[in-house]
Amino acid sequence: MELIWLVPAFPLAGFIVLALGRSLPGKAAGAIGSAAAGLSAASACAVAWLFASGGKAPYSTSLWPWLDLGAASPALALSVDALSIVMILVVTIVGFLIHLFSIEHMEGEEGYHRFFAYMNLFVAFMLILVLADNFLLLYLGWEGVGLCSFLLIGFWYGDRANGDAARKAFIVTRVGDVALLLGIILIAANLGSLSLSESPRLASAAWGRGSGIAVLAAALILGGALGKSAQVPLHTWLPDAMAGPSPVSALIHAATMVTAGVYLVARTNAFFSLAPQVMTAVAVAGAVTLLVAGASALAQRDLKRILAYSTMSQIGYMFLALGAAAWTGAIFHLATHALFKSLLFLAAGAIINALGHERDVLAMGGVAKKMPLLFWTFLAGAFGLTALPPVTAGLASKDAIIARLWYAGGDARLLWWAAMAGVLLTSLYTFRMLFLVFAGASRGPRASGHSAMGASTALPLVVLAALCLVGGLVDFPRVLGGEPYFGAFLGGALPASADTGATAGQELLLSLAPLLLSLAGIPLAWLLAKRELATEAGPALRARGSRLAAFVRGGFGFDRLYDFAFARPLSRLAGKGVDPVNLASEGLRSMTLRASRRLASTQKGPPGRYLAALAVGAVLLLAAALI
Amino acid sequence: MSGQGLEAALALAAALFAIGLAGIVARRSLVFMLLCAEIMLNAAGFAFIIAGARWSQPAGQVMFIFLLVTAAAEVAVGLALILTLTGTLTDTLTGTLTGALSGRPSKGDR
Amino acid sequence: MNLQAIPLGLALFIVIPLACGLASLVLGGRSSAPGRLAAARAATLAGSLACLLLAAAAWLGGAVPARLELAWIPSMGSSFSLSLDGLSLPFLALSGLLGAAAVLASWKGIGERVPSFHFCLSLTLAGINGVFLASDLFLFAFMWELMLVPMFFVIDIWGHEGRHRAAVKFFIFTQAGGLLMIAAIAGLYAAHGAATGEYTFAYDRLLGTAGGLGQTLQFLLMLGFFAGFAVKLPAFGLHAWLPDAHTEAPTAGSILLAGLLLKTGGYGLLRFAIPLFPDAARAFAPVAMWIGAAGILYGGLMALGQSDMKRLVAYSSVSHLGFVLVGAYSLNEAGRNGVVIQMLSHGLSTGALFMLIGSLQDRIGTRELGRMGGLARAAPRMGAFGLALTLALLGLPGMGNFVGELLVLFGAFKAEAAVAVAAGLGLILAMAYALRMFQLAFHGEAKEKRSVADLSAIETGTLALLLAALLWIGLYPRPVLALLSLALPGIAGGTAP
Amino acid sequence: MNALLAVASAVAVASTLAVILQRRAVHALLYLIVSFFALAVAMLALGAAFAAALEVIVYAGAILVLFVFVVMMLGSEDARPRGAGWIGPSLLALVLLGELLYAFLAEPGLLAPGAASLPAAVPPQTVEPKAVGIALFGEYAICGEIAAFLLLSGLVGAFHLGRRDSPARPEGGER
Repeated sequence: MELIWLVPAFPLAGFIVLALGRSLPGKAAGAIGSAAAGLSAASACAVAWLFASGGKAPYSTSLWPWLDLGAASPALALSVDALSIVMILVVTIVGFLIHLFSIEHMEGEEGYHRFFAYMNLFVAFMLILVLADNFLLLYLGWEGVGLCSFLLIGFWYGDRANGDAARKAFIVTRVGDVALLLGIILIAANLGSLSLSESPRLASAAWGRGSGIAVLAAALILGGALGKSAQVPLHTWLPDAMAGPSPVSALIHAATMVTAGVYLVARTNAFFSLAPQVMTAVAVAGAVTLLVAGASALAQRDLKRILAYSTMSQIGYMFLALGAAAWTGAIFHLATHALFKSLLFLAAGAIINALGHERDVLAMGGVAKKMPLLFWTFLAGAFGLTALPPVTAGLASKDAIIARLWYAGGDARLLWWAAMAGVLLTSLYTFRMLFLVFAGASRGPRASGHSAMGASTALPLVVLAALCLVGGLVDFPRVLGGEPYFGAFLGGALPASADTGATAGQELLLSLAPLLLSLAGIPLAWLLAKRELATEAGPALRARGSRLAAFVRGGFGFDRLYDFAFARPLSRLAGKGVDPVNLASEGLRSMTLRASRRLASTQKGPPGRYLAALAVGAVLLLAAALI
Repeated sequence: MSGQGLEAALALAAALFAIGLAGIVARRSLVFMLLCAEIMLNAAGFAFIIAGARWSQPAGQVMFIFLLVTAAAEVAVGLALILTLTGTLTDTLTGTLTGALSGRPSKGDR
Repeated sequence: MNLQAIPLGLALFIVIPLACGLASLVLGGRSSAPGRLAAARAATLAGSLACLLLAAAAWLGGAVPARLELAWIPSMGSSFSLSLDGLSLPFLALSGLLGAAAVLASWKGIGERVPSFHFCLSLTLAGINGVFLASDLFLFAFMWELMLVPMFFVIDIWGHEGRHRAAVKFFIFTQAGGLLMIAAIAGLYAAHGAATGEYTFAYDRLLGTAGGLGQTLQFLLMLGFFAGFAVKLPAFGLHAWLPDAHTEAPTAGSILLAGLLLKTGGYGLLRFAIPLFPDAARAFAPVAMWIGAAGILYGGLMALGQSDMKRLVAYSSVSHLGFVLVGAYSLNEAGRNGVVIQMLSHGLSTGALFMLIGSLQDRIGTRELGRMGGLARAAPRMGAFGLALTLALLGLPGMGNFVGELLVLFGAFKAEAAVAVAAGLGLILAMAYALRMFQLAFHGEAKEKRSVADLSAIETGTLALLLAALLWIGLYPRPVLALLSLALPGIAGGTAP
Repeated sequence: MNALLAVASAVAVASTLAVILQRRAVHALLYLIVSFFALAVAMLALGAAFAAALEVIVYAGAILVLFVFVVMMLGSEDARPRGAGWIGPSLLALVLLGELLYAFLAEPGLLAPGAASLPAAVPPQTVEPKAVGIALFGEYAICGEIAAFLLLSGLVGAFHLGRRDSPARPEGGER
């Protein structure tokens, strides 16, 4: 267990070796990068095994003292408990598979070293974030992860658009990070401790439930989470983040970074349970994002943007679960989502590469015939996403969340309806994507591309697909004959969700409802795809619905709103960088110069003026004498 | 000759003095200005004479004599200056004149 | 290593740069033979490195707090008294380090009149070291002027196109502030004399006088000191001279200006303006903090619109030093520690950034961001350092700037929560302008076809050293914090926990 | 006697006005000489025969003749200032005239406080040249000496300025 620091150390070492060793031959960089990720995964499994067999006792080790904020003195310390074990397993295993996949996928790219260096750095920061023992170290990982997403989104920095997308991602998440930082300072100032284990205890002791300070702290933490997990209102950066390479989208914008927000809320659940108002806010944010993203995904034409919006809506589910205090359900969905969403992204990357960088789904088609392996793995991922029977990953986690909402009763019922709508939307956009990409004749002009897949590309896809199939069993609902091992495992770290007290029949019905809804979605999606292909041909039909489609495709106008509210006034305010204070000092300077020039003219003007002045002076003096 | 005569003479002196002043201020040529200075000087001398006559005191005329002396010296130097100026620069009140008068070393100064 | 044992002891920090300056003048002489010029440069480099080693020896040898008292003008009650304590030691180390970096940066950059350039550099360094050590107000004012005049010449003679105007503007702004400060010193001297009959400039004896003075007199004297330091640390409104001075100064000048001269303002606040007038400082604190917050936001906003790289970094300095004002006037221990760390890391990061921009300008001849682009591909090492320094600029955790800003925000939060929130928004602006600068210069399409040589060995070494120092402060600031606890009792930390 | 004074003063004023209105300097000078003769007559009317003689001999005769001599040599003439040019100076002159008249006539005691106590206006007695001579070399002998100094300085000044290679000449005087 003491070797826990090895887990983040391997990718960090990989980063340093790759960053300094620019002269390494191409292939070696990929190998080193993947090796680092692999070793980290191995050590993570070892630690998990030791943890599980060692009686699941939380363990923390401190490397060196960092600084002290008043009473709180956060150190660079890593701590392990059930929650962080799950997270490091997800991060390292999925990370390793993605590294393997990108060896071949990124071949021939210009910054090959740079890519693997940043990917390793990302895994290192993510692990630091997850293993952090105190808020400050978590914040270090938090910002580091944001930095790597900036570097990797803007990987092909030759094109300005990628750079802008990367900057947008970093700045929008920075808004959330500042909220989190203020929250950390608030906690340090009021509780005197930043430790992730003690501060919740101190908080529940010191702060009353629903008191102002508790609500403020929870809200600030939620701000940070919303930014990083791309939930409404800080979600506009995720669709643009697709400018990065596909493995990046798979690792960062599907499996790990975007779920950091969920991890943070789960980790600080004590603060949230102290502030019920904020809990409802979490649920509402989740529900809103769920619907907005689902609808937008339906209208997208770019394959990766569909998956981006789908990720946003799935995380909406997780926030919904957190809002309903189903902590273990959220984390379980996080894990399964990481599996099938990274699978979908990797497969999408392979498809785009195979079709010569064609991203528009309407211009694809017939891929199933050409690349059957891709089709079957993509199908597995899609079934996971829409929680259909053979693939158990999505089924177990999502249905648990929806069921929990029903039992919560009261206005949570409203959230239940939103979740059900979400299920329908999910299956609609997933199968629309499936039909457009795989079914029918190949519509794309450039069907060439290297479709042959090497072992290092195929292996990760197959492994991920297998994990999707098996994944759900880990926490299958008892009513369907499963056993909630996962819930039990996490019991130590997260408060158990209240017993639902529902009869077996009710439970069965509740898990079947979403299933039926998903199945109903398939034919609808087929019709939708057909109509869309038709309208693609006939412009008349397209004109009518186009403005609404454009609005929905644009993510419900959030982008334009933020641009109008923040970006444009700020750049206008900054103007050409003309500094009014500087103008004031320049003005002062020219004023004094003008005054001195005017005074000087009394000294060197034509003599006639002096004579006149003399005469007038004399006359005036005489007059004064007379009066 | 009664008191009124003296008043009239005084008025004459004042008038001449004023005309001299107007001349100096109005004209731009140095020669004219010197001339008008002479007018004013003479008007002042006349006032002395009037006073001397009023109190029948010789002092008035003595002062007039001294005034003559100053006028002579003044004209002598004034004309010499005008002579030196007119050859090279200008003898009217212009900027270059100030330059010359201001003592700044002009081009030819040794 | 006990400094008091060595002859002259603390005065070495001033004598060494002066001696080396003279040496470089003598060695350089009239000729422009490369050998002699190199000797001149080497002399000044040796001078600043010696200061660095001395500071390091004092730090490791635990020779803090040391004092040196020599009679200077006894009739006026002013003595040549220097005192080294926890607050001044880190700055002395910074001055040695950045002095060496400045000389290395101008190794190839400065061509004409090299000996006198290095004499001016050494004189400025001597002045700066004097300011950080002086514990006699008259000596402090003397050193304040000593450090200003050579800096004026550095900008005026070796600067870029509009150097004369910028140098004069810099001089007038600082001199106006300096005069107000000297007036305040005289006022305090007189008040102390009137009250206790003992006319002296010694810092420790003047510490207690403020209590006895009338409320308005104390506030006025405090304002006098504050004006002098606020101009130097460009507080919002008084910062008009900084962008011009930075844009026109040569690389070495910018490094010294940004790295050290701005710090004398912050140091002055901590050492003189606040401890000498505690009640006035407490009354003035909210105003000063809001000025600082305004400086943060205003500096950031202005930096967002700049097209000249050096001007952009200059405005970012206005923004970063706004934190110093906020931290100093939060009047608590965390704020003070944050201020010192923020100044140290700002000195390192901005000094390194100016060095990078200087070498960039030597290679491509322009500082306009509009005409740069795609440099990371042409010069990967420069791109890497550019990225690292940009991250330091925007306060990435793990770098010194983040620790400084965090402590300042924490200190400000306890004193005035609203100011902390406003300062937090400054972080978002910081990221906007830092990333914009980095991407315009290093990423994107190369606007003009030019072959850019990558960093030379000297430059890489110096930048790596500065970056290492930044990371060290960022990840392990404990030794610096421990040192600050050794500061003399008069420091602001005393008022509120 | 009064008639003579009135005529003389009218001629004097007219000619002086003519002087400042001339375009050429020489004409102005001649008018000035006429003006000085008129003044001499006025002085005579006031009984100051010696002064009148001096005026004619020294002032008009010597100084103005010298003036004419120099002006003829220079041949300088000057464009008179146009109409607008005269407003300022004439206004100024009128104001001055008003003040002087007010001072002399309206309030005699204003400038010389003790004057009011003296006997009322007495017809002007003529002052004999002899009396003037006695006063000049009796009571005012020293002033005479000083006047001599003044003349000497004027002489030296004029000589110095007029010299061919005088340093004061801006262009080195080859004329």
